[in-house]
Amino acid sequence: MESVLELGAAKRGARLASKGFGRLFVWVWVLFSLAMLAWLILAAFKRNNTVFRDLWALPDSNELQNFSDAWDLLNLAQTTLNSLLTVGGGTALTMAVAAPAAYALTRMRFRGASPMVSFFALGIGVPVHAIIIPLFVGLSEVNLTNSLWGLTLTYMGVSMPFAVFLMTGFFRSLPSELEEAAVVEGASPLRVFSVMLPLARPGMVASALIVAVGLWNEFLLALVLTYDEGKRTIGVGLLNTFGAMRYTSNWVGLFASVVIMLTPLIILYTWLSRRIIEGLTVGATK
Amino acid sequence: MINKRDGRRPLWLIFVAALLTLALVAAGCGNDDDSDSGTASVPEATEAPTSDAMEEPMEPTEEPGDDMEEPMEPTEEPRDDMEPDEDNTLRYFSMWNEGEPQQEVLQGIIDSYEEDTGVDVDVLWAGREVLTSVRAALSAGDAVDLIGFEAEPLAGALVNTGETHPLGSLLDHEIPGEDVTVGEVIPESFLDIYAVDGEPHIIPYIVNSSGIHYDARRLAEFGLERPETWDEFIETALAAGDNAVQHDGLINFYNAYWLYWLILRHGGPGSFNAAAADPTGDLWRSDYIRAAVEDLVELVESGALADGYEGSNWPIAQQEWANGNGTFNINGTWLASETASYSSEGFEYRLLPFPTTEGGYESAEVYQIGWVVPEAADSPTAAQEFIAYALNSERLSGMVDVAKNLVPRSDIGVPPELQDAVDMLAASPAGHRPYDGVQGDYPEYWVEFMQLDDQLFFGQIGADEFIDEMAETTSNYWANQ
Amino acid sequence: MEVSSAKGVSPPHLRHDGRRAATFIAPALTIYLLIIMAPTVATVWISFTEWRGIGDSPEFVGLDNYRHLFRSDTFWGSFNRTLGILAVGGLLVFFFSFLFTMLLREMRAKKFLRAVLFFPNVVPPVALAIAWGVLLAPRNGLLNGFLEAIGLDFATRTWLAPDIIFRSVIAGLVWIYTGFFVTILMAGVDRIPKHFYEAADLEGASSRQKLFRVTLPLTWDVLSVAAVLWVITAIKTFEFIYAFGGSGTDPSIATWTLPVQVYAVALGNRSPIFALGQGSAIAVVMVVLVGFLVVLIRRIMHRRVVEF
Amino acid sequence: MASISLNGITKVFSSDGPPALSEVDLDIADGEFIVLVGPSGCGKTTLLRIVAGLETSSGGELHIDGADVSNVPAGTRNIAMVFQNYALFPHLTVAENIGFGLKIRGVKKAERLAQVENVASLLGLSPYLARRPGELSGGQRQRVAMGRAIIRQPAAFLMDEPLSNLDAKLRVEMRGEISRMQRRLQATTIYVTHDQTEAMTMGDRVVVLNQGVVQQIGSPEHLYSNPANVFVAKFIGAPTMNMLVGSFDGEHLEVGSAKLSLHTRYAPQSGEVQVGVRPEHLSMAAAGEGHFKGKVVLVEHLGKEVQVHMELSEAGQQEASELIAIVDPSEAPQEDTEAEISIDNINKVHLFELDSGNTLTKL
Repeated sequence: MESVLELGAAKRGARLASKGFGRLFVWVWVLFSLAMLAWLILAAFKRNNTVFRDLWALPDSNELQNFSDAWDLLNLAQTTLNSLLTVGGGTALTMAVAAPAAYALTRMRFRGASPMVSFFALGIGVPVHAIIIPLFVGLSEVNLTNSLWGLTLTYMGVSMPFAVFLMTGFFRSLPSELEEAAVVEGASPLRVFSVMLPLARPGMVASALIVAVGLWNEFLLALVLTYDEGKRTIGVGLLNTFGAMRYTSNWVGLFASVVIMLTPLIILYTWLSRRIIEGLTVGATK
Repeated sequence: MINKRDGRRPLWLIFVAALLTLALVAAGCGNDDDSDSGTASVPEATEAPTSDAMEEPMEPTEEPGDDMEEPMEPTEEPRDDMEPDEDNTLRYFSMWNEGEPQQEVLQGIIDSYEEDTGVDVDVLWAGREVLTSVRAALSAGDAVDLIGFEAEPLAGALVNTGETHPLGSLLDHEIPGEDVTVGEVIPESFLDIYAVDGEPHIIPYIVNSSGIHYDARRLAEFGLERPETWDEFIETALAAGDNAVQHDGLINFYNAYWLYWLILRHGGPGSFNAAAADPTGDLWRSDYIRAAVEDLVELVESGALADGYEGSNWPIAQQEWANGNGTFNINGTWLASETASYSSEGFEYRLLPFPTTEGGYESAEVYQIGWVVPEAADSPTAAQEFIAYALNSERLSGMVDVAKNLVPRSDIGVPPELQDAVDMLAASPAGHRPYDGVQGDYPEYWVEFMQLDDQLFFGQIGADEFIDEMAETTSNYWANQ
Repeated sequence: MEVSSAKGVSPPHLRHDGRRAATFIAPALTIYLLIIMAPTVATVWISFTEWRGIGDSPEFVGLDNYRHLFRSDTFWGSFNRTLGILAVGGLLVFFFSFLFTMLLREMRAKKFLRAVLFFPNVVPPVALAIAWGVLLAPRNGLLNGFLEAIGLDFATRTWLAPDIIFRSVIAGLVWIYTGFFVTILMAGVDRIPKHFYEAADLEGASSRQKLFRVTLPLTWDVLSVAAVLWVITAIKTFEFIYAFGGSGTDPSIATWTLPVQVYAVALGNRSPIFALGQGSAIAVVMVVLVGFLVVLIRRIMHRRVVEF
Repeated sequence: MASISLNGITKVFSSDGPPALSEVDLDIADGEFIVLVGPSGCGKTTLLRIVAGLETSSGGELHIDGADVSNVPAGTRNIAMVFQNYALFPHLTVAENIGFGLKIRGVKKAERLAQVENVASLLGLSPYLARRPGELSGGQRQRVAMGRAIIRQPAAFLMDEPLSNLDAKLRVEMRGEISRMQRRLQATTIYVTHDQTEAMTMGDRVVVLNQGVVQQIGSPEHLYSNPANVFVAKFIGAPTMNMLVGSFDGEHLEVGSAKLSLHTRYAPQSGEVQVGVRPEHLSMAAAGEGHFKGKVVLVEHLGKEVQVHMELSEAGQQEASELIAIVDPSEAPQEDTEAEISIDNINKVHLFELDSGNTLTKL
């Protein structure tokens, strides 16, 4: 009897130990990411000739030269505006168009609704690379290359499948009684949709965030479809800065650019991460 | 499950935001166009002739095309359907990133050109992916008037396929502010390299070369002589401390320097290109190739290459080299300008022409950076005028003084760091294209070559295997064409 | 309650909704067809042509582009690396995601940890690539510096050497995407009602038994979605790899994957090839690969969805 | 208010399965409270939704006040529905929820508010008008749902198990409230439930459905005392009716050890029949005097009465080897003892055909 108990205790001890080890591992992983971020931020305040000499030293200058260099090169005011316009516009348009579609696909019953959902989902699997060449040619036919309009339209298109897919998940999770209640009360289909929309709001906000994050990070389309400096998005701007800073070996300036870019992102993320994460999970697991 | 709070506002916000964004995008686009074509250039165009009339360079711009005989044909079509103010805009796509010294020099030239002529130069600092932007613009039917990039990719992407304007007539064009013509200051030997049917298509404004760079003081510290031959080079490298040969191995085309140079040393200019162009691939089995390959293997096995060279991400190795860790670095002649900001104090830049081999050939690489005028340009005449303007010795000297590059005009001084390079070019009995033109002529083949070359250079395969694979790759490549 | 509206003939309030639904769907469908589907079809067509896309018109060459590709070592290199990300990266991503999901369940700072794990997914890949490059730089990189600092000199490596550079790339991708899949798996696991675990505990099940008897079967549908998402992600991933090679220099060929090659062959690069036909052929291979694997996963993982 | 009539309503969901509803005929008078009752899956909700217009019938006709509405959309049938989970719009206030239908119909704001306040005071919701459904208790939400239905003064109310989400006590309370409200408004109501108690207490008439087929329609008392078949007999009444197999020759019934002569005359029938006896019609008997002998397996004390579960000792009783009797607490036997039970009143015995389960035709 006793030995059995002891055995159990030993086993439990081992289990606890392995669990403790596992938790430690999670923390190491997380701290690694944070440390990398911290290093980049610190490095952005260092000098070029010392930054790699003593990796762990604290910044030895309090000049903001790096940041003003980076600011000039990044042309952040312009690139941010362009990103906001294309990403914001693309996201908003996507949502405006995908929401009614997702609603109709889940809530209206008609022949072919379910194949249609699959047809939209198919688009998630199409890599941008598989469409970029004709897209480019087609857009240039209608004078929409090198245009923020064209990029916005493209962003709208490439986000559509995932947005529709996510939102069909949300709409499907809404109770059908509400809709029926509205119908019995005599609401028109458009009215019913507008009654249902607020209910899907958390899902829409989340989908919008996910779409926006994806577009914010995109640079291939922006690189290929636009070329004017005045039309660079943040991603392309950073890539160009990356090039320039490497050619001039201005590493600290590069880190400063990254920091400038990340700061608003970090602030936004601490504010919105729950929304993004929850949105993703509702959409993807439904 | 369902959010209890007020659901209305944010939703409408989304739609309102959508509308606003649309409006903004529309407004933004409109404004861009306005500032590009209209407001900025028109007043200048009217002002320029009066205020700057005394300046010489005005002459050619006032009657574009009329004082040249040859370009009449190509300029006719664009002139007919062009708005007058569009004539005054020059679309220029440049390979430089904002912030690079060359960009700053060019920006200065552009500024003064705009001031002198009233032409509005709409320049795009596109970085090294400039051709991505060029193709975007060209296939969108958006005319590019001038492209500045490395000659080889220009040749491969545009010149060889007939997408550029012949620039023969430009040679007789006088350089504004000087009593010489373009043809008189740019050596024919440079222009001939990319000539099509006897007419140049690329006009260089920078001429680089490549070779092995070293810090003279460091060599002296080790009490070593400057090596001349390949054997001496390896010997010297082995005696020159740890990590003697610094190399950024992640850049495939830096790795290719060694073998390409060795092949040309053993086989002479054109021999690498010939091997690439041999449909049977058999030329790869010839003696000069084998000798070159074996020389490279000797270097790889000697241990002279810095630790981890195969995984060095540019510009790390050259940084270390400039910092005094390492003695040699094979690179383009731009290395001095690239490393100037972080080289160790008292660094004495010297260039070693690629070592000679016994019974081999001597020639120097002519690595041009130049301009092409696309066939589809709206204002080919204006583009050529800009080229002539920029080649003025005073203006071009910025490339030497500020950017520490060599220029094609020999009447402009040389930065001390580059005296060796100038001497090398002068002393060489012959010139050759970078990578003997293989990169430019056969871009796809070049990609295949670089991979096998990497394997050889990283010691992953031996000489025999490399030769066999190259012969096979070459014949396969041609079989597929 | 009786389920009745879920299947069957349309109820009268929706009976004429074919047309009405059409008006709801039409805008999205139009954009989708225009921006995704039509170009995809066009890509297939372009892949049968030779076309530089600058002033010339496409010339039909049949299967030449494919024949050419399948004989090219460069293509097979890219192809194999893509599969490498898919398989090796996939194994690692799913292993860590599962491990973290299980561990995070009972950890106190769960939300915070998950948010940090997910963070790389919102950072522009260029920034990630820069950070990863600094980390792995051979001589003055953070990783080697760290290893030396804690006395593990023997563990330092040339992390970007050609034989392991791609592993470093995969490691970077695993670092980025693990957070994403932790999030998805966690959502699946969180959906499982607690009482199943309590019941299992009462029966004396070990952690492993709980994993295999409770968690896995009940998250199977989420897993299958995650697997599909991974396939798509792995084959599509471009920005990180491209930027990892740096701007101004082509990404080292040792890191080329199919999308990088499409870019290099068709769209740009430092010495561009401008072969739209061939680029399209590679893109078509990507689409086929995605399609094939998604169907395969659906087949393998198809099981009755468990309702709870 | 209106009358509703259903003629041969049929619903088929999939062509290869059995119909969800077959040939339902039902005439509902103006102001009548009809309860549809049956086990889950019997088709009662489907029938309700067909009346509402949320579902199409595969066959048959539906008339409201004499007009064929089979093809009239739900919104214009002028019918109000109370859903099982109330279907209150979570983003609207109580007032907005109640006034929703009026708003849809374009009723002016002032009038709308007045009506909402009216209805709210009727339902005791006045203090909560500004709240959202999430901030209400279950019973309050139920009332809001009622209010939304009432305010429009529809042709008919449809209620789909409106009480099933409430706890037992509240359910009883609301049951009474709905009944009172219905009577006050004289509203034609169709009420769906699976709970026979609700059906019995609320309905003017009760429709018992099973597997899409109407088993019987009638007043609660009628269903209780004259079940049309075994299904209705067992479904109505709790605890459920005891079923035994006996033999019957038209006059004499032999069941268990009992040989009974019935007063009621049935159409001549000989052979085996199903014999139904409600628990309340059984009582304990002294040894040797009972109709059934057996062992007491369970005695449940409910306060005013006791339910006795007895396992019959007679062999060959396949159909029901257990009997439940409701007896006075003073008569309660001990568990695990042998006891006897007798039928109180021979006229309360129900006889059904062995095979079809239909009640024997009385003469």
